Amino acid sequence: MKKVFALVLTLAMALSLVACGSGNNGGSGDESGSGDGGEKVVKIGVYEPSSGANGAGGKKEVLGIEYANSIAPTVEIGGEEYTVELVIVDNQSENDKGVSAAQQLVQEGVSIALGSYGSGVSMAAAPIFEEAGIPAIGCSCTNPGVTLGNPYYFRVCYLDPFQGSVLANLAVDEFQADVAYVFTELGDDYSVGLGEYFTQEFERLGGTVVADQNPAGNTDMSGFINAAKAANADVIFAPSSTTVASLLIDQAASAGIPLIAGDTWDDAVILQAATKSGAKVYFSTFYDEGASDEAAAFMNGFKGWLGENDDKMTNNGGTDTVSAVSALGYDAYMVALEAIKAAGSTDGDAIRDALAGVTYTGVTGDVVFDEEGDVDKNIIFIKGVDAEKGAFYSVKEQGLAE
Amino acid sequence: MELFQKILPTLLSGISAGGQYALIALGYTMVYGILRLINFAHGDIFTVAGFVMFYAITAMPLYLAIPFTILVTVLLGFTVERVAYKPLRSAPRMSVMISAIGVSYLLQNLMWYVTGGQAQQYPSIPWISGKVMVLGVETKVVTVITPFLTVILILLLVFLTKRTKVGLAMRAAAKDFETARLMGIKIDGVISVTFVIGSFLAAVGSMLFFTNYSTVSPTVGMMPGLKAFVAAVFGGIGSIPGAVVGAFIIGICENIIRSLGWSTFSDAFTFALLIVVLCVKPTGLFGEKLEEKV
Amino acid sequence: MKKQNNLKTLLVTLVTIAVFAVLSVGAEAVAGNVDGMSMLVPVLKKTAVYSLIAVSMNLLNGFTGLFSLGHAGFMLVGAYTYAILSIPVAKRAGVYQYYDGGVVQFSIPETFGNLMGESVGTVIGMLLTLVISGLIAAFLAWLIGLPVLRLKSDYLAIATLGFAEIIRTFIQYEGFAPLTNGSNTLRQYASFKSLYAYVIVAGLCIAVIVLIVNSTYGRAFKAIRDDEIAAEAMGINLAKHKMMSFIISSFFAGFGGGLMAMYMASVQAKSFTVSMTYEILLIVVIGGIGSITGSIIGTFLFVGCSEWWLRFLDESANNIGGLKLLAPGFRMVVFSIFVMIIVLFFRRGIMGTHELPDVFRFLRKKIKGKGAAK
Amino acid sequence: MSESVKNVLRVENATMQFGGVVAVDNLSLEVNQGEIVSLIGPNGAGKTTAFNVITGVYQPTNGCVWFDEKKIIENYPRGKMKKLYQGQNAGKYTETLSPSPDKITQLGMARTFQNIRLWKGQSVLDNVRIAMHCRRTSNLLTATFRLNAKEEEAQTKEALELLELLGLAHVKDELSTSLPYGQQRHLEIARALATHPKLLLLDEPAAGMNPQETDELTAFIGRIRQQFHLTVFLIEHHMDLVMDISDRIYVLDFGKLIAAGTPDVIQNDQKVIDAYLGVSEDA
Repeated sequence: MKKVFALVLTLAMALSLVACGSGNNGGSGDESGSGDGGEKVVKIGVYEPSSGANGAGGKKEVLGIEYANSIAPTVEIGGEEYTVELVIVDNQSENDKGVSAAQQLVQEGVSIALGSYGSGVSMAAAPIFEEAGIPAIGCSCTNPGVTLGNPYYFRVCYLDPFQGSVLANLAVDEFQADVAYVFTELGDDYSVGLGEYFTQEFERLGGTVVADQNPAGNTDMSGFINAAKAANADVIFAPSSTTVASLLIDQAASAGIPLIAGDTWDDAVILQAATKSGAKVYFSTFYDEGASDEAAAFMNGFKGWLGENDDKMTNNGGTDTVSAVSALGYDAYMVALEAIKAAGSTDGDAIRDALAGVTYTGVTGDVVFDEEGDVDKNIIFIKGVDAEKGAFYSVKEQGLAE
Repeated sequence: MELFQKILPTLLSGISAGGQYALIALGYTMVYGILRLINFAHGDIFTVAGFVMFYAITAMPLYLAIPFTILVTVLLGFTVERVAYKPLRSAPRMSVMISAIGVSYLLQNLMWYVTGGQAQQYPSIPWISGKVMVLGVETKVVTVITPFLTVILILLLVFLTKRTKVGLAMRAAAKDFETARLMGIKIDGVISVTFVIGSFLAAVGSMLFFTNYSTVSPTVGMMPGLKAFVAAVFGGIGSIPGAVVGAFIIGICENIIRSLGWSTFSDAFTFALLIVVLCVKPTGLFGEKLEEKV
Repeated sequence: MKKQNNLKTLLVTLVTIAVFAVLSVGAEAVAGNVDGMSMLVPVLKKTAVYSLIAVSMNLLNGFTGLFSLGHAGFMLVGAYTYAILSIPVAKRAGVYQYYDGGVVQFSIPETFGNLMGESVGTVIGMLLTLVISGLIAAFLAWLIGLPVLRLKSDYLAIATLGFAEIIRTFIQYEGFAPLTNGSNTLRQYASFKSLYAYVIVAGLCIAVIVLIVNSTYGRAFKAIRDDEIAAEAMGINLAKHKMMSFIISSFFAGFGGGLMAMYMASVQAKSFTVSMTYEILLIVVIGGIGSITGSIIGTFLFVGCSEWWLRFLDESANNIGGLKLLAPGFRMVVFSIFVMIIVLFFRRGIMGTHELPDVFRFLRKKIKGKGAAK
Repeated sequence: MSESVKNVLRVENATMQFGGVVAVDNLSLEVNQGEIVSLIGPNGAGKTTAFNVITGVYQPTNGCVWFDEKKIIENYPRGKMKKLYQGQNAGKYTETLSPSPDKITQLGMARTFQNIRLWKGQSVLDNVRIAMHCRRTSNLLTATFRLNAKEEEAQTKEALELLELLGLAHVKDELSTSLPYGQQRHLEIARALATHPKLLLLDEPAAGMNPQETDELTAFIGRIRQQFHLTVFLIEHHMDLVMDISDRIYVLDFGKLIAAGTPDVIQNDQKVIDAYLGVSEDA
């Protein structure tokens, strides 16, 4: 009897869940339904993590997109005013969950997708978007594999080969480094890839590289720091996630070796860690508020927008620091609108063709896509941590040495 | 001397890591000794302690935050036992282990929800966060303190188990659960005490750990937790000195491997060590020999 | 009579799979045309893949009583084998971008596609590659099983868990990167597109597991689970049968890993962690340890809850009144509380050790019984 | 005994020592073809341990066991035990031969357990069929795809016959643990018979049975010996049964053999009477 009871109860639970779920989804369905009646609607998918390892970063990217949407909520297609509806899905920073999320976007009938933070999930979604004929614009996914061989994937940020090379140049220009200790995360394609490009360029410039990899979940970085010291490294190049980074920063501070890293380090976590430990930290980023008028305007507008809304502020990590990924999210959204406008249609293939010809001046620089779907950005912003003020400051704009 | 200068940092890191593993490993080994349960949630309790400290320090002064953290952690350990393990006392061991995995899953998701997945900077604790020179190598005070504190805590623990009534009851329960119960030992009480002590050690361990590695994130406790468990098995699960020796061996070995540039395999090595020990001497280094019963 | 029974079972199985395949075509149509059902197809695809993996774990943990936590390792091996062997040659340079296209310079589905015609050949090649994935996982299981299977309950659990971690490390190791692509993702390999393909392939595999469970070997496995000493005393070779169960389970875990690679469209070793094993274990527990239909139902509920029905809990827009409870991550908290409730209060899971047909039979009997009483 | 005497089981100087405790001390005994032999003794005398040694569950510390004129088990004190060993005949045995219980069962020896060890989750019929697994000719492939249907059919038929014989046919689909105690004991015997043993070892088959059931069991053991050409070696406390059924009896006390012979001899043996003295027959 108890068994039967348990079974009935569980089934009831399951059924109520189904009811809840479909009720909720039905709600969102209704919204688009009302769109069919009166105003015209074009759907833009947002494919970002809001949970999992990259959840914190993903949420900031979404904020940039939402902010852009609040600035430009409509788009003109063929003389008609369309309302832009954002369909936001959570890819949970994991490939298998990302696939479900991407398929959900396809099923929802979005015209174009934006995202994601993290190259791995973007690459996982690429075939799904391609098959469905939906173009996608990556915001901060820097791995070449995202666009390479994926005709429907574009992106508004620079690529790892470029970023890695620039950072190697920075190491030489700024620190006169002969020996670099390259610290990457085992199993992380972003980290390992960037490390690889840095190594290639640094060695080309005549330096020596000592490399090691950190296995996932390890928290003890002292061994790496010891090894870097033993190798007489002038700089430590450590492209890594923020969690690993803050562990590393803390322990590297005592060694007095400057740390260089990639775009992921543009984050409040790094600021805290570096301020607390007094480590010398430099990283590349996509955005500098002082670089252009557009950038400054974005910063002010974005901060104001965050201030109006508690939830948004929470999603930004509780501060009103403007992350580069938010700026990229903003640019990606604006580029998408340009393309929709140029295509004059909500059809994915038409938008894809239009994207190739879009030119747009964004807050992170000019956007013009090449045949691979990448933008040609030849300068990278380098920022550092001012430990005394507890703030990021612009170091320089670094390009490649010829 | 030059060689010594090179090896010393590695050794220091190893001993410090070992001390921290030891404090976590004790929680595993004590619970296993009595319940024959791998408390998979122990690593997460350790992480929760880190977060509690992080939030406590924003609301109260340090001298209150430390006891508060310990109290909350101990309460959590106690509650987990009462809610998730006690109802399953007569169930097969597999059920309890699954429950432990479930608790671990729950705690991780809970931490994720509360913190939003952001890694947090652990507050510095004045007496142990400073720097000190050891034989010409600069290191954190905590690195030096950890092994000593560990040894002191362990001596206290050994005293507790050997010289007090509760300790006697614990040893009796570990030897034979049923008989101990028949002899009038309040088994639930003994188990609670075990969890309380284990969680206390986890709280202290987390303070030392996060002072050294000052970032708290929801999954940060998983690997140290697993390694501490490996240490406990390596030393002979159920044996207090075994867990400690195992923890130090693993801490030092790991750091030696890293210093040789084989970091990729440092975790794999730990597990390989475990498997070799299990296959060659299933009771671990100091494990009590179990008589075969049919 | 027995023979007829077998034929009947076979027929029932095939019909069931066919019905599911037809239903899945229907589901695709529903998802495309009904509002709010957009997650149906991805959830069902994942359910098909995870069902197979959960059932394969159940064979070992539920039917043989060997508590192993190494499943993610075998899935990883299967997924990687499938991916490595089926990336089209032309795309290898792009995938193995740091390693000059890697060392493997053929693609089984492509080769078969060329030999036997694009559509048929590719599918045959894909199936063959899946089988190879399973075989390699099984071979690894044999190697690991030799030392590890002598260990008892929780020691076995921790040792297999350790092995899974070791496997992952080796796959990520730079030294093997020309083969495995190291830390980088493998992608652009051939995969099934339609839901029914997943349902049929996973269904057939589960059918084979059902056949094994109900064969004389399956009965021997259950005997080992129920009482090892009695099983040995009745002439069942423990080492051999445990190994057999471990190998079969790992074969299907590898096969399922290959299917999962297809579903995910790209694979990376770092997602195959202990947490993945825990998730599958929890699925098995929810469904009922020792019930195959239970595992399938459990998978559907698990995947549905974690990816679909509970999503509204993550939207802060859905907060009612001043409560700020709903925020990203809340879904997983609610979900893990559900899981704990099942683990604690419905220890036997949804189905216990029963199968769905048993339940139907039971109900029918009951109704008949009532009718007779009247 | 019409045919010439051939022994099925011979235990030679078997000693089983756990740590410092000698549970079985230098036990030697023989069981001949077709005989019913009993092993009796007070509680804790080491009877079940002796069974465990014979069936391979324990590895004896010293001594050897012969089955069907072939040596199947042998051991001598090694390692730590070398110093600890307190038994006799140290140095006499030099080989180590310790097959696992399943190998021994496949040679033709089957047993029942004192503390019933049926497979809990399985039906009565499956309990018997699982015991036939060791005689299968199918392999995994043929079994999975039911190419062994004939064998399965034959096995099921035989299992049903065995259940019929033991009066369990009407409960064949019940769970084994749902049976009353006496029927569980019967099922244990059916399961042992299903392995086609030459020698059947029964560990207290009448424990917990009332006098009437015990009588039935006595008759039954006699019957199956005839029908399956069995040799039976049993441990029992019910003296009625033992005296009634046994061809010969061995008596153990504190691990040592104190008497051996026909029921008549044993009943009048002073040592045996001493061992049991002051204790009623049914102890």
